[in-house]
Amino acid sequence: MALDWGIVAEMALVLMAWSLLYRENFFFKIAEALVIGWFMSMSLVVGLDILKGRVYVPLVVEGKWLSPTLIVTILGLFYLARLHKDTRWLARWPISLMAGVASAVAVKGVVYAQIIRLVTMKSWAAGGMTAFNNIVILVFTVTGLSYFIFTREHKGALGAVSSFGLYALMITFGWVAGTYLMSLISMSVGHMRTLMQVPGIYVSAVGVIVLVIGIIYDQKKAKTIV
Amino acid sequence: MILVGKKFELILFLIILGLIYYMIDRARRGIKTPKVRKLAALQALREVVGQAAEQHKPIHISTGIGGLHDEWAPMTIAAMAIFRKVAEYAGEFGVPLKYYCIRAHMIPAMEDLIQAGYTKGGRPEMYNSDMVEFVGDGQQRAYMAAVMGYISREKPAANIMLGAGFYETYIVLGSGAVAGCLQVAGTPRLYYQGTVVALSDYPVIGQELYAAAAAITENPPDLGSLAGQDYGIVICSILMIVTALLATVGATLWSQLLAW
Amino acid sequence: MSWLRRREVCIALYVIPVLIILINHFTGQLAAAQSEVILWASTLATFAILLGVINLSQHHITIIARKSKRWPYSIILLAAFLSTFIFNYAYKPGYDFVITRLLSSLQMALLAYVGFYSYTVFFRASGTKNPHVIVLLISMLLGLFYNLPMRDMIWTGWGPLGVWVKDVPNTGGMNALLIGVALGTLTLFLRTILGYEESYLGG
Amino acid sequence: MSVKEWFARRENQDRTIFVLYFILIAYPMLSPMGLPIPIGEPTIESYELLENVPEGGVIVIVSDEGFPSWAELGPGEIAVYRHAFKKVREDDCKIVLLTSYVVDGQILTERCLSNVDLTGLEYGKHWVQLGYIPGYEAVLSAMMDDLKGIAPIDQFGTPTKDIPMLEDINSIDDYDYLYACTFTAMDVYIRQWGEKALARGVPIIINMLSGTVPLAMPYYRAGTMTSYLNSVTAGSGYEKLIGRPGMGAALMDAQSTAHLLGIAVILFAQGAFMIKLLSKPKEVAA
Repeated sequence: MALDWGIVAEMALVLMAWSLLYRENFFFKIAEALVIGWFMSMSLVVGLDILKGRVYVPLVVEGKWLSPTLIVTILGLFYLARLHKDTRWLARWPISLMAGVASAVAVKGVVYAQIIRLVTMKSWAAGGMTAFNNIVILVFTVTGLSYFIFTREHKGALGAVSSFGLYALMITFGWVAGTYLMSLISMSVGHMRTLMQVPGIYVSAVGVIVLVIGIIYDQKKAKTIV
Repeated sequence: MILVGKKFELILFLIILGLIYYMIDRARRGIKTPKVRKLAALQALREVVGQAAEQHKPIHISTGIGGLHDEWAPMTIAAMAIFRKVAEYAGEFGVPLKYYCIRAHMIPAMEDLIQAGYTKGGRPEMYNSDMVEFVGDGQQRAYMAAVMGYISREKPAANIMLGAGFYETYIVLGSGAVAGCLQVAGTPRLYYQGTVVALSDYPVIGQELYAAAAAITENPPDLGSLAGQDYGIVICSILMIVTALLATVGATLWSQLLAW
Repeated sequence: MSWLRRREVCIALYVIPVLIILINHFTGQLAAAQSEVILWASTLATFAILLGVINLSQHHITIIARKSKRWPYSIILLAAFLSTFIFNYAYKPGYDFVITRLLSSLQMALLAYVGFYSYTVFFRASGTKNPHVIVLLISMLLGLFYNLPMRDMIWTGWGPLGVWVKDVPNTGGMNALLIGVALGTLTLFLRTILGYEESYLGG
Repeated sequence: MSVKEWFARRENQDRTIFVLYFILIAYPMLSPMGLPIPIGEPTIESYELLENVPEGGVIVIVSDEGFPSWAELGPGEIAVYRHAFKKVREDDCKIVLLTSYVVDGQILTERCLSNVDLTGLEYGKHWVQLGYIPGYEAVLSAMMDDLKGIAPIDQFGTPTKDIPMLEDINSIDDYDYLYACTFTAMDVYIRQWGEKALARGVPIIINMLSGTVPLAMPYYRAGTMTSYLNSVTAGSGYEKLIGRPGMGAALMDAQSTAHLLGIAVILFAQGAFMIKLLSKPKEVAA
């Protein structure tokens, strides 16, 4: 069977990237340089494609010179004005416009999604466990919020409430971290699947062996120093 | 004129902004500047930079993958406000900073910010353009590789990550923890709160990032805005109790308001 | 023309799109203008990539010219960048091979680090007597047990307990955090509009 | 140097955890342990909803997963594809495939199709691939009213008005099952589809990362999202339901061990600290 050099190269790259687990080394530095270089060219290719579609085609090919696109193009080219000392400040204009759009997009969603929908509490009328749960949600929300009061010293009643609130927040953080981290681990497990089947498993085995040898070697060295 | 179902939203929006504006205005005119509760992370910043100076090691700063062009812009702006101060301290103590730039449009902003900070701190000559290094626009994996490599190579004294973080939060804070950096971290993004609390020496929880961005300037209007924000919290708390009571007695006022 | 340098111009450039988007949000009258400015923002972000490429090349060319630390890696980086970029136009299969095979396996390897460092999170969080962090750990453990596929083999109570924690205390804390962040966003927004916050302009 | 001293060094602690992680993941993947796979309520619900699509019904599949999330979402996605094409074979249903978020989805659609038995089925008659239509929310919103309007051509360049299958398929009135697979915010789909789909009683099923499930719960409880698939957990369950165990099952075992390692790490680190604290109270206090 002919050896697929593509797979060999892929697996070698994986090992190089993982070699950091042992320590910073020659191979990882190469992998780092390659990753940045390749991603950079990918960014540039994708970016040029977008600019071609949004700027070059309407302005040059279709010849629509007098259009809002021209303003964007000029503003966009202001970034390059940074390369000269006297025009450096021009780059602030596109940034301001962009930040304005982005902030407005963020703010317009905030009031409904993060305030009105969340302050809508449920009824206590049902009694029993449902009512208890709804009261607990209300108490946790109010106390949790009180932790974010900044212009009053957290002493006395506010101090007590806000310290309870911090515990309420911690429960949420722990829960979210526990479930979310695990979802990340499942993701990484899924990616490692190819490395756990033939031929990837050979690469992983080599990786683990190198790691173990590295650890033992380090220990030996540490011993001689001690 | 106003869309159906948006009238109450608009009113609430204007009330909250109005309150914040009122408090800013009061502080600006010197009527009352509120006292802001001490935030551990803010207090520690100067000390963190000072320690880096003692160890003659650099500081790594990160704003995460969020940029100024997407809905995470407010978080990035808040983070930049704090980094402006960090750069000032760095200039004061003579500590080099390192920032990997994952969004191309952040290059000019961060370069200017760091340079202005060093100038203000008294060491303008320390700034050099290598401090801001670009690694690919929105290319999270390239960023992860660059930061992991940098932290395990240079072992910076401190690792400060503020702003909108995604997966790279684990990488930045995780490799910082393995390398034994002093860590200050904070993001308002829900998923990463636990990680931030677990891995950093001085965590900044949720909204504290915005508050810190305002408090760090020590400008009366900025401090005033925090008082306005606190009234916002009071309004929200009252609304919660009211909606709970309304739902309990079976009134439909709230849903009518929302549909208005 | 010195007035063009003033920060008021920048703040005006910030405020105009804000007004368009917010007015459209509440009245629905400026839909076309809104989609136009949103497109502008994304086009402007793309333009910045050109600056980014120049920044990166300058940085590494300086390193190579000065023969400073790690200069051979800068050569590798630039070679990888340029060769792939040229491949895209000259030899498309080459570009596809680099991006879909080599780069994707490197991505996979780097994403595995997210898994590794997740354990670092667990490990570093533990070993504390800070009561807040202990609550965090207990809640984290509950989350782990709840998501464990074989949880019912250990104790059948994990499911109901997990559902309760997820639906009740977790919802409370989440609400508090999100409302707080919303108020913070509004405050920062107002401060930016009024010109008190200008860190995005670079100090 | 004793083991204790060795372990006290920071880098060794992390290396140990990494090695353990490797071994614990590799072991179940090489020799599956066959741990029981729980099938969640929503998974069964999703399965039954698809099973209940009437004869000749139209199934819309929006593949918005990206390469990074493929490992998690892939098993469920392939299972759903298999099930949907089974419906085509048995009940003469029709399938519309499209991607709205990133171009990755289009490539992964092909990957899914390569896992499905397509013999005897005809492109353009039984299913149609509209490919990647840029625009995300705008596309999702527009496909409710005018599918052919936003997709004038299919993935292969054929004008959609010439495709026989799409003759009577153009808006929400013609769909019977809306399925989306996403690795970002799920609320976008609910926002654009929820109201109109609810009015016609068309189910919306979303296959999402387990990290975003908490955010989806309010919609699920309110009924605007009919059901959901929780990434690989649901994927392996779904495989079991359609009777074709695949890569999901092997992943589940590895996930179990990964979770157990997480639990063990926390208990070990905290336990060791507590023991130290109790045995030498003075030293720690100082």
